[in-house]
Amino acid sequence: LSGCGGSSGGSGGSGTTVSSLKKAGKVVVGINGENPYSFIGKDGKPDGATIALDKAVYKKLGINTVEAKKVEWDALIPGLNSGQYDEVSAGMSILPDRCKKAAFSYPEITYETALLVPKGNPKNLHTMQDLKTKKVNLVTENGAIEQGYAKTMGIQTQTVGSPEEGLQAVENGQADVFALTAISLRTLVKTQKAEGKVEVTKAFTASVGGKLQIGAGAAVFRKSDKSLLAAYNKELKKIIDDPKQFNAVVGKYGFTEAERPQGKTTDTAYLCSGKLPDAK
Amino acid sequence: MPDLSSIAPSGVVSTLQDNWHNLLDGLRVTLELSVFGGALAFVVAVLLGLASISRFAVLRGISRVIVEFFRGTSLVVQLFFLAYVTPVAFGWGSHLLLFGIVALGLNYGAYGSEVVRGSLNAVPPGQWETTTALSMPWITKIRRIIWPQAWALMLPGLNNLMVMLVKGTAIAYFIGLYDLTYVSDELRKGGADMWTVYGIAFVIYYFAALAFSAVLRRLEVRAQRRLGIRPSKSRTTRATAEAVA
Amino acid sequence: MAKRAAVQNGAGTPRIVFEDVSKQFGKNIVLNELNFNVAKGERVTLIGPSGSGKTTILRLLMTLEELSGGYIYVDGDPLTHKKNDTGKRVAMKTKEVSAIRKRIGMVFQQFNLFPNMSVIENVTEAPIHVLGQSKDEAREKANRLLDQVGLGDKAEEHPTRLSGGQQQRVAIARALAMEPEILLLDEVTSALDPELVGDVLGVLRDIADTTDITMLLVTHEMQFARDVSHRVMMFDAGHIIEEAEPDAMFSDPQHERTKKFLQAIL
Amino acid sequence: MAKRAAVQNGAGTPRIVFEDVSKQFGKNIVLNELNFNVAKGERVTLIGPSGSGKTTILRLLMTLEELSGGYIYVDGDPLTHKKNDTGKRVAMKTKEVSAIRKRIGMVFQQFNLFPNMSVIENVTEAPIHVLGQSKDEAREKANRLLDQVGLGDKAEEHPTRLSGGQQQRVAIARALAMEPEILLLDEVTSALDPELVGDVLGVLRDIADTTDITMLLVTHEMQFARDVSHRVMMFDAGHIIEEAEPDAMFSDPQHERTKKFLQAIL
Amino acid sequence: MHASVTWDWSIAHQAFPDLLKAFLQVTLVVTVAASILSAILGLVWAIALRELPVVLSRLLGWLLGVIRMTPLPLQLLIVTYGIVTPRGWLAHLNGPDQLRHRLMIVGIVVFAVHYSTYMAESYRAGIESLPKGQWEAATALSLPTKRTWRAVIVPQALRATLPSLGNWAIAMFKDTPYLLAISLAEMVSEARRIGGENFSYTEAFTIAGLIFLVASYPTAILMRRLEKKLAY
Ligand SMILES: Nc1ncnc2c1ncn2[C@@H]1O[C@H](COP(=O)(O)OP(=O)(O)OP(=O)(O)O)[C@@H](O)[C@H]1O
Ligand SMILES: Nc1ncnc2c1ncn2[C@@H]1O[C@H](COP(=O)(O)OP(=O)(O)OP(=O)(O)O)[C@@H](O)[C@H]1O
Ligand SMILES: [Mg+2]
Ligand SMILES: [Mg+2]
Repeated sequence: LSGCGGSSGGSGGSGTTVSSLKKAGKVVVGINGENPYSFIGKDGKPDGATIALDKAVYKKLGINTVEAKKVEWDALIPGLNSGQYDEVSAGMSILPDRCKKAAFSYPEITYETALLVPKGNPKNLHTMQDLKTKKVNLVTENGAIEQGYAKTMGIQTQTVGSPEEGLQAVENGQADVFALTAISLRTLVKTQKAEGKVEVTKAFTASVGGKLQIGAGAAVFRKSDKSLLAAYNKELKKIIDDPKQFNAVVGKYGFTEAERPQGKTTDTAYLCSGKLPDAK
Repeated sequence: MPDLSSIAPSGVVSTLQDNWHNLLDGLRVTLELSVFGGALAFVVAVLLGLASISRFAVLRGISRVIVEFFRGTSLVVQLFFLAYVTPVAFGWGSHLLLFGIVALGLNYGAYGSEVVRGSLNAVPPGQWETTTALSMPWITKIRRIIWPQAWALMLPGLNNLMVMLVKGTAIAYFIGLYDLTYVSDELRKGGADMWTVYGIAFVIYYFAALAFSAVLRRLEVRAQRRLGIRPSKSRTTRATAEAVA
Repeated sequence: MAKRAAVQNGAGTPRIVFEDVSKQFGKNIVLNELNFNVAKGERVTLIGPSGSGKTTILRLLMTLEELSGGYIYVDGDPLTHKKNDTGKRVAMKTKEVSAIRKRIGMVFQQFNLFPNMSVIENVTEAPIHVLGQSKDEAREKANRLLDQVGLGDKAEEHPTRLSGGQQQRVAIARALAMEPEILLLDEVTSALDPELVGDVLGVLRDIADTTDITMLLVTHEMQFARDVSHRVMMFDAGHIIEEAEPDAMFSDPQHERTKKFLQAIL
Repeated sequence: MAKRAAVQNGAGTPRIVFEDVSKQFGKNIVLNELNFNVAKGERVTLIGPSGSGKTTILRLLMTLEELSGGYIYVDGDPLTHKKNDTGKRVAMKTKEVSAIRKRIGMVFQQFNLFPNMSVIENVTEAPIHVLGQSKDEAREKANRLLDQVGLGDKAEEHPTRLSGGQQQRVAIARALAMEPEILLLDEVTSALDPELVGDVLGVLRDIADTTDITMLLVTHEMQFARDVSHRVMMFDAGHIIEEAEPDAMFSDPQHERTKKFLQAIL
Repeated sequence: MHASVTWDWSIAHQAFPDLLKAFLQVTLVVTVAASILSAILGLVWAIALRELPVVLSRLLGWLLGVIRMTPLPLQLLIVTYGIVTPRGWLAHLNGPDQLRHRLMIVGIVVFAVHYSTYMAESYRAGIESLPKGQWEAATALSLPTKRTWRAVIVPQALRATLPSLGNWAIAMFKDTPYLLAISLAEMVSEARRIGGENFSYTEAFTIAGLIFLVASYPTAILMRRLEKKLAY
């Protein structure tokens, strides 16, 4: 039998450590298949910004292969905890609820939200507030942060399991708008060659319940794998905190200095606490 | 790992050309689930079926509880439970293919045990009584007399269940096993012509089910010829419906 | 046909003892404190109207039904229940039951041959797997028995290919292959076409003549009963209402019920 | 029981004509170019050994079996096949067949009552849905018929609650409710317990006495055949080997085969 | 170390009403509607198989076999993305409720057709188990074909088949999670959503499993009783 999942570090009693990964010679990460964060490339190998970060970090740790297992967004953390892989590499944003269930690394990437709408933006949608007042059909990705926004704001949503399905829902009229991180949406439209039918609105920092939803994404580990996380953080911090290195690793995926975590967004513990600045 | 990103809408032939290795990978998982799941289901069915006619009330009770539990809770629920809950609860790590096989094996095994039980009970009482009259120990009685006769009666029902199991493997894609359904669905999401990719999967499933069914059918014919009987089709249909309910 | 002198009934340990045997199905009391003995080598025919409990008696002896009350002894050994030291009635262990059961064989109305085996396999199955005989030994003996029942040439045949009479003769051979001390026969000819009855009865007569096997039989073939049995017991509603040597019973029944029954049946 | 003078056989159009009728099942040729007529109001009994084709004849007439060759005419009308203008044998249309079939009724050995309907519904079903009678009309008539067969009080009963003899009498009433010109009766008493046969035959005698209905019957009740039928036809292997008035046939059979058959059966 | 067995009552409390709602609003509705529809369709197939000319009957039999022997999730995907979506039937709707209703209709139809092939088998067995004499008596009374089916065959076959139909309905009920394939929010899909939101599948899936058990087991027992009661 050939297993399709199975974490590389062995999921016996003692948990995954750098040395157990080294012994296996590889690390398996869970991804959602969201370009440009992490996805399966044309050659069948994992690719994307967070994968590039992983590769850089693990290389320093002496692990040369990064494999990916694609699952639905909402299954990323349950899959991690059930041992299907050892890390979630999906630019997952750091949220209090998630911090209770898993351990987030030093922030990798900040992001803003955008909306995917039919060409010409017929309903004239630009912010989360618009979605509420105009009563539109919103799609979000199941388990993604935008679903949480909608829920808090009392907007009904349909959910899909992958960005492609969100795009399709807008394309074939099943939905009016698909909310996701700005970079994801832009890349999605490009790779799916959907420019003729849809467009992506200007990115914004969502404001929900009077709070500005600043946020940063990070790699996610099992809470029990503390030493692995520490080792990972040590190497990751070096890249993130250095604009040049950051650009060298993720620049080609469309990430710029604007997406590099700085100040409050480099504080995992703060983001985990759920305290957010007030919206102006 | 499927390579699913570079598919342009195209005809059957070119879709096949571009993706045959993905489809083949998917088919392999589907067949592994079918063969190993079917084998496990058979073992479970026989064990639970025999336990259900045991002289020991405890064994009968245990078998009953197991059977009703797996029959009563949906296979999909069992699958999710195995894949996402048990690794956390028992710390035995994640082995998706194995979980798929186990879920199919236990669930269809529980169904099958009803067919096995029904067939054992359908062996005429006179046969049971004769084994007592000849003082046969329980094992001999079952192994030499009752089982060979029940075997011919249970095969048609097991055949029906096997076809259902082959189809049932498709749910493995819900837990992210890269089976045939997963692959074709990914291909569609990736932009391949939906009729083509689903059509190919559809045809493959159909012939896979036919093939499994044909193998069991041969066993069935052989077993029946040996006994000089012909089990009734209406009994089989009824028994199958009863088993899966 | 010469009937040997009846074995002295009551001398020595009786082969079979029914002591206060009761049997009920649900609320239907079929046997109520029934008592009788059968001597070694004795052949007893049970007669009586339908539902009087004849089959039930044989099935209790064969442990196909559970005893509701009382005791059955075979050669003095309790079969399924015994009195323990304090006089309480306790069930025997499965192993003990099965040891005693091996001394008893039964032939059913519906032959019940194993359809998954050839004729010879039917006959050798139990000797090999229960008595632990070697395959050769069992086959040799089976062939002798099949010859005896006139089916020496059908050994490899499939039972479903045989006529009812032939099947029943195989069933008799199968029971005899276990070398039982007691043979139970429950209307063994009543599922047969009339012209096939003769062969089966012939075989049984032969066995009666050449062996000392103790027989308990239920039959409606009164001439046959007369020829082979030492004693006839007339049952009604689970009770023995009359018993006698066959000649006496058939020519001069005492009880009203017996007279009526024999009139109807002869 | 007074048997009315046999209707003049052959005068006018015969009610039933079998012309070169052949029937085979697979390779088994059961009837081979059979020819006979039955006159209006005539009652004919078919006798013969098992497998001689008696049932097949009735079933062909009832269109329950497909004709392999030849023609059957009812009142001169072809039933399932006719010669067309060029003399070729062609099948009739379903509609035409059904129009003629309505003149024929049949009672089966196994009653075949509809278990999902009450007795009266069994009897009224066809009159309402085939003849288009109103429900009231059909029920009134059905009650009369049920009275006639002695079951006036069982109208609302469920057929499975009735004895075999009662069920068969309902089946007769059901057939008569269609007012058939021809009634086919295939061993209508042979599935019944002996004590129930009398009632059914009584009902049939009554019908024979009080109506002019043409009857074709297969029966082993020779006294009954003698009493009610005008003619007896003896079949063997699909051929009529002898026919005569019943008295003549039963007291002085000509053919060897008939003698042997009657000996065995009487 | 791995996380130990955790059962979070607060998640359970949140999950139960949502799951029950999804069960009542979607799972149950789909099951009941599809059961009724498939029982009707199955009967239609069974009758057609007997009444159609040989060639057509063979063709129909083959078609039913194909449907019966291919996976239901795949059929759901094909119908949804191959037939319904291209026709715009799921487009420009008034909110998620309407979408859910339409997806339910798709689900009901696909489930009904799929299971009707099983039910047709059961009907056929029921019809074949009727004594031949019933057909012959109907012919002897010149009952037209339609009336024979309606008044004689169907009522009796139905009686013989009803427990089987019920059993298939229970099987269908347990297959409703296949609707995950088309993202219809039935109970298991809801369990997944809740699990995803809370990053823990334990509570929601346990409750969903229990709801299945509580609903299907007594029904199955009922069917077994019915079977004994309906035997003539
Ligand atoms: N398994 C059973 N369950 C319930 N009642 C039973 C069972 N077996 C027998 N009986 C009842 O026990 C009574 C005696 O039956 P038994 O078969 O011993 O009679 P019998 O003398 O052999 O009659 P027959 O001549 O008809 O064979 C009958 O009233 C019968 O209905
Ligand atoms: N459906 C059938 N298929 C094949 N052979 C048949 C069928 N029906 C009747 N036969 C054969 O046709 C022959 C005549 O049968 P039929 O039932 O007409 O005889 P019968 O005179 O009514 O006999 P019986 O007195 O036993 O009722 C027999 O050889 C029988 O085996
Ligand atoms: Mg008896
Ligand atoms: Mg006949």
